[in-house]
Formats: sequence, structure tokens, C-alpha cells
Amino acid sequence: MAPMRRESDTDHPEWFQKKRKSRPLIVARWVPIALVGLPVATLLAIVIYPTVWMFYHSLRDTNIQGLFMGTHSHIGFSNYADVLGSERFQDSLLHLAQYLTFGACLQVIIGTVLALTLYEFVKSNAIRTVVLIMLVIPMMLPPSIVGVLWRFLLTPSNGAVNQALLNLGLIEQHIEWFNAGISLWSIIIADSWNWVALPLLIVYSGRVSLPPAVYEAARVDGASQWKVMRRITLPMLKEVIAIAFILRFTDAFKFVDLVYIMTSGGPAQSSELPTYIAFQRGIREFAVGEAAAYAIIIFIISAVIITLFLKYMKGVMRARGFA
Amino acid sequence: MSGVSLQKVNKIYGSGADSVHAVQDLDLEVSDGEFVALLGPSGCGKTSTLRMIVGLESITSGQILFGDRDISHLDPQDRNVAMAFETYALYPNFTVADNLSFPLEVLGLPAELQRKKTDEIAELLRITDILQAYPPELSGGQQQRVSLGRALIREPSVFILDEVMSHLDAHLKFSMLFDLKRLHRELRRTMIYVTHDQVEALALADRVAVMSNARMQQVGDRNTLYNRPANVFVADFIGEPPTNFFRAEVAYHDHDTIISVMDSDLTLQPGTAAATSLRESQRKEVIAGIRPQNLGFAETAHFLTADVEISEYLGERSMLTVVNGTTRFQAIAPPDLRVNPGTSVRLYYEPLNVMLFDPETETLIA
Amino acid sequence: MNHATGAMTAGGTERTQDAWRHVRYLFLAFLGLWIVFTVFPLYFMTITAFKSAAEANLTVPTFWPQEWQPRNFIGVFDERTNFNALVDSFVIASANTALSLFLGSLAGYAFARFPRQAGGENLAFWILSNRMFPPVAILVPMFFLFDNTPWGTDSHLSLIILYLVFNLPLATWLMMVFFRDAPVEIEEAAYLDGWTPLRAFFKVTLPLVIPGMISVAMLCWIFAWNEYLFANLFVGTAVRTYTIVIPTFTHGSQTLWNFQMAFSLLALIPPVTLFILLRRYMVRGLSLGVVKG
Amino acid sequence: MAHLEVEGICKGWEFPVIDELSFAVEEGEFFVVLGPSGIGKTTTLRLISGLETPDAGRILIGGTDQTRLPPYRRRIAMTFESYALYPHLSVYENIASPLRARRLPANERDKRVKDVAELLRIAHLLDRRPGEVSGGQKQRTALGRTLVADPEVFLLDEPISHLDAKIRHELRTQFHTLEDLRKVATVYVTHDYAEALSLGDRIGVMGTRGRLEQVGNPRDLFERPANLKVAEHLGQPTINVIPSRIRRDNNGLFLDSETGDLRLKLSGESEAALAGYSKDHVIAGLRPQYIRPIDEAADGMELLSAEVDVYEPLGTNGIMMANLGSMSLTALTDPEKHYETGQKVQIAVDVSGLHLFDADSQVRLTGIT
Repeated sequence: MAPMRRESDTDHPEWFQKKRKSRPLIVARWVPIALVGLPVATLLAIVIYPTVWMFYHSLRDTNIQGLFMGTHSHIGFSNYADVLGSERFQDSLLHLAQYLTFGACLQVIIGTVLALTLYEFVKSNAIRTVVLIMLVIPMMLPPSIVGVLWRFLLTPSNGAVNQALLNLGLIEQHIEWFNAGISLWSIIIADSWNWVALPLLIVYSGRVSLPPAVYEAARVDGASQWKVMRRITLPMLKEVIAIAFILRFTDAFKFVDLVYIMTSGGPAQSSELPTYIAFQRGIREFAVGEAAAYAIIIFIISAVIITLFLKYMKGVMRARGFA
Repeated sequence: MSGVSLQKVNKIYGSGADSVHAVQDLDLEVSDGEFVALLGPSGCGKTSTLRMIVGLESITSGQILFGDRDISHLDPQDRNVAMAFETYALYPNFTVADNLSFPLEVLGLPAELQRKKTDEIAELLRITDILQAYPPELSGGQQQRVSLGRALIREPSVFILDEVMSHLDAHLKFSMLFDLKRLHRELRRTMIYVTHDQVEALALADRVAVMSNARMQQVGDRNTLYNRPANVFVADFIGEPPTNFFRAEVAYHDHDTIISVMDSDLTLQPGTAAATSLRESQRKEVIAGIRPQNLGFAETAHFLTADVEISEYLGERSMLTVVNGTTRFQAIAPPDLRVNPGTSVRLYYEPLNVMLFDPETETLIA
Repeated sequence: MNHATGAMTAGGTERTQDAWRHVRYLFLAFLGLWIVFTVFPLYFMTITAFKSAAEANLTVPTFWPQEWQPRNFIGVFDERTNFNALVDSFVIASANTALSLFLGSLAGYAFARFPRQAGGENLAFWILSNRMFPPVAILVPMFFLFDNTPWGTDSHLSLIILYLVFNLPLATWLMMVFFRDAPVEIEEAAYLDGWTPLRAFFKVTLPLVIPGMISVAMLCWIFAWNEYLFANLFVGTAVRTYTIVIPTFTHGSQTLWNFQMAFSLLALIPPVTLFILLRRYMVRGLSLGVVKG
Repeated sequence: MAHLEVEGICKGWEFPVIDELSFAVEEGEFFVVLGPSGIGKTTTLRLISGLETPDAGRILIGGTDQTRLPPYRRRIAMTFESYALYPHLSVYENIASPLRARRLPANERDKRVKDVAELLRIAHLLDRRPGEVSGGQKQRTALGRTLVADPEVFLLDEPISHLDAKIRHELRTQFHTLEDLRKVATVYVTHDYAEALSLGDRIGVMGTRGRLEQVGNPRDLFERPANLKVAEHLGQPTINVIPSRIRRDNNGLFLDSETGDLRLKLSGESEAALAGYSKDHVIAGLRPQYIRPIDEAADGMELLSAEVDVYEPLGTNGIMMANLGSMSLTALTDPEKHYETGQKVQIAVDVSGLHLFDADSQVRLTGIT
């Protein structure tokens, strides 16, 4: 037999230039650039410009007066030093850690458990749909309603939650929901009420779209429901759950509104998150330079997380035939 | 190992006015170690039947026995049946090795034994080199082997294959057919192979069970289905190119029974047995059928005359589409035949090969 | 071997099934508890909306209105500005949605059809990353930027543009996902039929993505309708969105909970309705296209 | 001058797919490109249609260079392997699409759509959406959309290979009767040799990098394959490939298989083919229909003893894999007869069907060299 033709570099014909497989451009060359150009320009104007602005002022001693009079001077990284050295910032980082663990993470876990419980143990389609819609309604509410509603519900003296717990005999006296040490927990409760539906919906839909034939194969193989859950369902839902995690994590760095409405960071800064301080210092107190330093620090942390997320997302999207 | 016996099995989906009778009074006997193909067009109920045998679908009425064990209402895992799925249904997050050993893992077999059996089965199916790959990385043919392996590894008493070749391309399919046949010969397991492709069914199975419209039409080997099809459906469904059918009138002369095809000047001579049976019933009308393979150029006493419309050269053979009046039919010719369209040809046949069907019930006469 | 196998299967599954049954009740109980946790606030919100102002502020809250007062739902609009807030929210959300969808479709189409020529994967992912951008980092500069424009911060336009920060990346990304779902070959078939690219787009591609487009529009609309942080800072006098109006229902030092809740309930209707109608597509959007609805 | 001329087109991405492919199709000619999947057949059609631009080479239609013309300016109609029907439009609108693109008056458009639908027997489906019709009907709709266009060149990409055998059979026959297809230059792409043989006026067998291994009429291709690749691609079951050694003695010219299990005495054409051939080794190709299990030997027929390995009865014939010593041969049998694995059979080999190929280049030996 003749030797097989080998695809080596030297074997390539003269005309050949290696290039990535892509669809040919039927339209003129400028068309895609123009299509993308407008949205990109918009984002540059409303995202990149302000970020640069913030970075500039984070290096200056800008306050409200200075900003309007144009009198602010370069002070190097002392804003950053102040922020990083301040107890307020360090406390807020602890609060953030608490929020990420018991808010974001726990929400995804609870959402996953709820979604799988709903799918595996509730057999009636109608009931599933009704429960799903019920559980998702809080997500459709704006933060102002959520904040106001929970402030109302948790009012220590005559709030519905305390009253309900009293009536049920679960507590003997009112819980002071907005005291130091508890107020952040109250925010986390409200936030979980608001957002558990997101991981729930994502995981539920992920489960629905898993191929039924695989489950039939497992049934024929004789695998118990628990085994199927542990060895097949959860591994197959891995990426979907990861996406839910990432979405909730990145949201944590945008999270301000509930803090603002429910506790204003109080009492005595006990429920402040870094974002809230940036908001408070920049918007309420117009310490622009310091707020900018906060903002840039948050920006850097979230940029790291977003980058990690995008890397993961690229993998997922590629595996599904995108990009 | 055991045989499979389906007795008056029914499957009705839904209830009341919307109900669908997917499988109707189905009987099927598969003996121990036999390879039976369940053949039918899509929607004929074969998939429901197979799902009932496996236990993925409940039985509305009737019973299914494995050997003499009634398994009609057992869970799939208690039936000791294995199945290879049309879509392969491999666990995408497992390596090939883990896919193969999963049924053993479920049984709680020691890891070492699992590995040993996995290696054995991989050897048998020639997939040793891909044991560490993940299913999405594999070609269709490889995935299919893995899915066969996963079904085989548990050494089930009954082995079900659901359209396992329908996603393979022609060349691969052909070599897989031989492999599967060899596999059955080595393992001697009771196998039920579900397919809509008659070529696969005939090639593989000891016997073929033809289903249509929720009912079993005929069970038999190749020669029975070819030469004595129970009805028009079977005659049409089995064989490629499909059987030529003619609506015809019957005339009884002193000794002869002559079948004249409507809308043409063709006449057919039935075989002696058929002729006798016709005479007894004195029917006026029949559906006559003759396979294109049975019309040829080797001269015999009987022939049909028609004009060539299309002559196709197919390499190993030629195919003629001919017309007489408004009746169009086909014949297989040797490859070296060269005829131009419009030429009149004589196509010879043996009366024995003329199949006659009742025009109302479409069942075979005699 | 076969015998042993059979026995093992049966025994094993019986045990695990038994254990599983208990676990199942545990999980169902948890689901039930969570439903109570979810529904209780909604329930209390609803009944409060029907209470009188006095009853809503009782020292011992009631779990069933002593006296139904459906007039609250009209009462909230006694102050015309409250109704105007809904109108403002609607105008801003709709205009922002239209803008996001238009710009997003342009880029989404380009990314789906000419990924390389349009800047590639990295640009697409950069656009998406803006969706996760912390808004506090841009609030202050944008405030001063808009302050220097003729229309100022307290305007529809400022919010319409600002909301692009989160809606434009979302719309671009999701439209890309939907355009990719529309098979390229269909567009190519149209070229071969003699349709020019522009005509082919409107004849073939656009009709195919319209369901996706509607769901993206709804999602953007809900996000814009519900936005609070930007609105709270930027507007408040000439323009007020309903989200910033809600915390302001007070009478002297007393909060008018019944009005707050009644107004909230009304504002809840559009997003909840949209969700119920389009929940299958929404999931796709909420998970950034990773999960099929 | 040929109507469609493809001159040395090249195309590649990560590696070269089409390397200097040239062929020409006359007006009214039905040219079939036959090759295994993934060999570059579809790319060829996409290059001709303008959906891809070649890296080098020219495409002439009707004598004018259209290499750089966008697809919507060429008068080419093409069917896609996936049909590529517009799912949101009715069958009628799908077929009417090329006419609408050309802004044909409504009444003329209507007439032509209905005529084509009639011809393809889908007139009753015109109001349905593609999602509501069967696979065969989808294919007919796609075909209708191409036929109605009245193009200068037809390109058909595996139009029937994904259909069930029965419909495939029916549509293949119908391709013979579609006058429109026979009026202009048509390029038809398939991996099914039977389709190619049946339909093609000429057939080009495509090998790696879009090289045409052989171009010729159906009988030439099947009866005189230019090389082993062509021989292997045409015919089901695949031709038996027997690497052999040439032996001459007083009794004549013989072929001994490398395994030593098969000896064939050459005569006639195959003997002539080896005239002037100086090497010791040769590859023999023998189609399964020339190997038959036989009960009684006729005159001058040499019988070989073999053992059945696998036997599959099919419709028109049975296929037997038989072991001849350590060699495996595929033979065609009468399907009415049944063979068991392990059964001893006598096999007759008809040497008149022998193809001989050069042991190194795998090119057919003609005896002229």
C-alpha cells in the first residue's frame, strides 16, 4: 500500500495560508464595524469615561467645593491609603464576606435545593408551574419595594414578622431586627427573599433541559434516585450552578439599594458594605476623592471576579458551540 | 438468560376521547438466545412496545414474561434487562470507562472487578483506546459502541437495541451490522433490535417482527416475509425497491385463471395454489403484487410487455421504470443492459412469484 | 452470576428507596417552608394594601383586615404626582428598552454573523462584562456630566441613557445568542434566491428572532422599570420614577403603609404579568443565554 | 464552450480543503460529484454559488468570470443538505422566494409556483409551514424553490441522502423526469454511488483536497475505476482488495494472494493488463458479485473451499463474509439460501471481473504502459 498522505507544513500548496475557519463576509467590510461601533461607543461614553474620571479623582483631594471651583490637587495614593487603613473599610469588608457567604452563596444553594426538590418530588406539572411563579414574584419587585416591605415587616415594635413569631410561640419577646449585629442579617434575609428565585429558576431550567434518555438509561442500569442525583444530575448541572453563583457574586458588588433603604448602613455603620460607603461618601457627603478611591477598589475587586467569570463563561459557551 | 414472551399486550396513552391506542393486542415470542428485529415505520408502536419490555412504560393490559417470570409490573432495574438507546444516552460527564462500569458500580461490585469487566467489554467492542475520553469527544460510531458496551456489561438476560444505527452513515452502518451479528454469535444473548430500516432488520435478525398501526403484522424470517408476506403492508415495506402492486380483475376460463391489470393491457398468470384458491372463492378483484427482482430477462413462459420510461444504471444492477397504459412499475435488470427510453421490453416472471391480496382486507390470498 | 446480580439489584434498591422516601419528605418540607417564607410578605403586603391607615399602624398588627378599604388603590392617586411617577417610569423604561434593543440588535447581529470582523469574542465578552459593572463607580461622574448638559440630571433622558449601562450589554449579548440560534443557512438560501443582505435580513432573519427579541425587550423593560439607585440620585423633582416615590408615602411622621403597599401592588402588575407570559424565554435571558428556557 | 467552468479553485482554512480543482459542466449536463463526507464537496458548491470566495482560481458562468460576484448577483440556485427552508413562511412563500426577490408580477409568480408544486406533487401543501410537512415533502419544497428560480446553474447538495430508503428511491426516479434540471448545467453532490451512477451524465469522484480521482460516465467509472480509491468507493458491499504476487509459469499467468490462500489464473483482459508490467506485486480488486458460493461446478470453473464467517440475507441478495484460510472475502449470494456461521462452502471466483492496480500508486493497470 502507498503511504498515507501526511498533512505536514511543508506539504501545503503554495497558495495556502492558514486561517481560522470563519464564514465569508457577504457584506462590505465596514458593515460589521459600523454595527458594533455604535453600541461600543455608547458604552465607552457611559462606562469607560466615568471610570477614568473616577480614577483621576481618586488620586486627588477632590471635594464638592473643589470639584466646582476646579481646585483640587494631586495627592498620590493617599486616598487609597486612607481607605485601606480605615477601620470603617475593614469592617465593611467583613460585612461583605458575611453577605457573600450567607447571602449570595447560601441563596444559590437554597435555590438549587428548591429547584431540584420541585423537579424531582413534585410530579404535577400544574403545581410546579404555580409554585415556580409564586417563588419568582419577589424577583420581579424593585429594591425600593423590597426594602420598604421588609422594613415594614421587621419593624421591631409592631412588625408582622415579630407578631407572627410571637403568635406561633417561637419567640417570647420582640427581636430587635435593626440593632447592631442583627441589621445586616435582616438585609440578608430580605435579599434572599428577593433573589433566591434567580438560582432557582436557572437550575430548574437547567434540570428540565437535561436529556431524558440519560435518566432512562440510569433507570435501566438500576441506579437509585440518590445515586442518579449525586453522580449524574449534579455533575451535569455543574456549569449551570456555576453561572448562578457567578451572577449572584457579581451582583454582590452592585448591591447598595437594600442597605440604603433598610438601614442606611446603620446602626453605627454596622451594616455597611464597601459599595454603600462609596455611595454614601460620594453622593451624600461629596467626598469625591475618597469615594473615588472606594469605587476604584471595588472596581478592581469586581474586575477580577468578572474576568474569572468571563473565562469560565467562554469555556461554557464554547462547549455549547458558541464563539 | 431467558426468552421473552409478550401476551396480548396493550398500551393506551391518555384516556377518554384523546386516548391513543399505541399498541394493540400484541403477541410475540422470542426464544432464548434468539435475535429478533422489531420492524415498522415511525409511529407504528414499536417504540412503545420496547419501552414496555424494558419497563420504562407501564402496560395497560396483557403481560410480559422473561422466561417464565412475569415481569409485567416490575421496575426496569428488577427485570435484568439492558438497553442501548437510539441517542446513545451516554452519561456526558463520565469517561467512557466510567460509562461502561456505571451499571456495575450501581450493583456495588468491587472496584477491581469493575475494572476487569470494563476492560473485557472494551476489548470485545474494540474501544480500549478511548476508555479515558468523554462521550462528546467521540464520533457517532464510537459512542454507539460505548452504549452497546454499557448495556452488555451487566450480562442481562434480555438485551434491547433501539434504532442504534439510525444516526450512522452508510459505510459505517454496513460494517457495524457485521460486528453486531458477530457479537450476537459470540454472546448468544436474547436480543431485540428495534428499527425502521428493513435492510438492517433482515440482515441482522433470525426473525423479523413487522409492526404497523399498533398491531403485529407478521413474524418470520427473510424468506417468509419476502415470498409469503401476510398483507400488502408487509409486501410493500419489505424489499427494496418496493413491490409493484396492480389493481386487477380476475377472469375464470375453463382451465385458466387470468388476472388483468386495470388501466393497461397487462395480464398476469397466478401460481397454481393461488389460482385454485381464487377459483374457490370466485373473487372478481384482487391486488396483485410482484417484486422488481422477480421481473427479468431470462426467458420463461410468462411475461409482461411495457415501454421503458427510465433506465437507471446502478453499478451492480440496473433498474427499469416501465409503463403500460397508465400503470407504472419497476424491474431489476442486469447492469450490462442498455435500453433507451421508449423501447418496448418483455419482462419475464414465474407465476409462483405473483402475490395476490384481497382488495378489501389487503391480506394475502392462499 | 446472573442470579446473584438479580438478587443484589432487588435488595439494594429496596433499602435505598426506603431511605430516599424520608429524605424526600425532608426536602418537600423545606420547599413548603420556603413557600411560606416567600408568600407571607406578599400576603401581608396585599392585606395591608386593603387596611386603613390606622389599622396598618396598630401596635399589634392584624393578619386579616378588620375593615376592607379598597379605596386605597384610588387614594394613592389623589396626589397626581403619584400617577405621574408611573407614567415617568413607563416612559423611561420603554424608551430605554427601545434604545437598548436597537443598539443591542445591531451589535448582536454583527457578533453572531461576522464574529471575527466585528471584533471577536473578546469584544463581545467585554460588552457583557459591563452588565456586571458596579454602578457606584460611575454614579458620581455621570451626575456631574449630566449636570453640565442643557437637560440636566432631573430628566427622562438622563435615566434613559444611564440605564443603558446594564441594559445595553444584556440586550447585545442576548440578541447575539438569539441571532446565533437562527441558522445561517437560511440567510444563505435567501442570498441564493437573489435577496441582497439587507433585504434578506428583514425577510428571513428578523422574523426568526422576533420571539427572542420580545423576551429581551421584556427583560430590559423590567430592569429599567424596577431601577432604583440611579433614579434616586438623578431625578426627584421634575421627573420621578415610581420606585423613588414608594418610600415617600408619609403623613407627617406616620408612614402610610397601606398606600405604600397598594401602590407597590399596582406597580407589581406589569413585571409579574410579563414574567408569567414569557417565563420560558426569561430564563434564557436571566442566565445570559447559557440555559435554554 | 462549457457553461460552468471551474478553473483551479483553491480554498482552505486550518488546512487546505480544495486544492486546484478544475472541471467544466456543459449546458444541459448533469454532473455528479461523488465522494465521502467531509471531503470538500459542499465547499465546492459553496464556492461556485459565491457563499465562499476561493483563495485562488476562477469560476466562469456562461463565459464570464463571476469569482468575485456576491451570491445574490449570480443566477445560481442551490439546495442545502439541511434544506434551509424558511420556517416562518408557508411552503408557497418558500417556493416563491426567488421570484419575489426578482419582483416578478404576482400573477406570473403565482402560476410558476403552482406549476412547480404540481410537478413535485406538493400542490396540496402550499399553505403549510415547513414544520408541518414530512422530510420528503420538505425536500420537495426545497427543490421547488430551486426549480422555480430559472437559474443558469443548479447546485444540489446531497438532496436525498437523508431521506428514508423508499422516498429516496422515489425521488431519485423523479430526478430523471425533471426537465428543468436537464436544460441547464447541474452539479449534484452525493456520497451515494448508486445515486451518482443513476443520475449522472458524468461523474467526478472526489478524493482528498478536492482532487478529482476520476471523471467519466457511470459505466466507465464502475467498470474501469482509475484507481483503488474509486473502486472502493463505488459498490456495496465494498470491493474485495487482495494484495497479490504475480507468478508466471508454463501454464500461464497467475496471481497468488499475499496470504497464499488464493491463486487465480489470469486470462483475457486481466492478462493483457499485466503486459509490460515489471513489478512482482499487484493489488487485485474483485467485486463481491464475482465471488459466489456454488453447489455444483460448471466447466473450467475453479472451486475454493471456504468457511462462512457471517452471513446476512438482504433483499435482492445475501452477503457472505467467508474465510479462505487467513483471508476474508465478501461474496454475494442468493438470498433464498441460508448459511450458518462455520458452514463449509465451495466458492467460485470469476476472474473476468478482476481489476488490477499498481501495488504502490494504486493506479489501474491498463497494459499499455
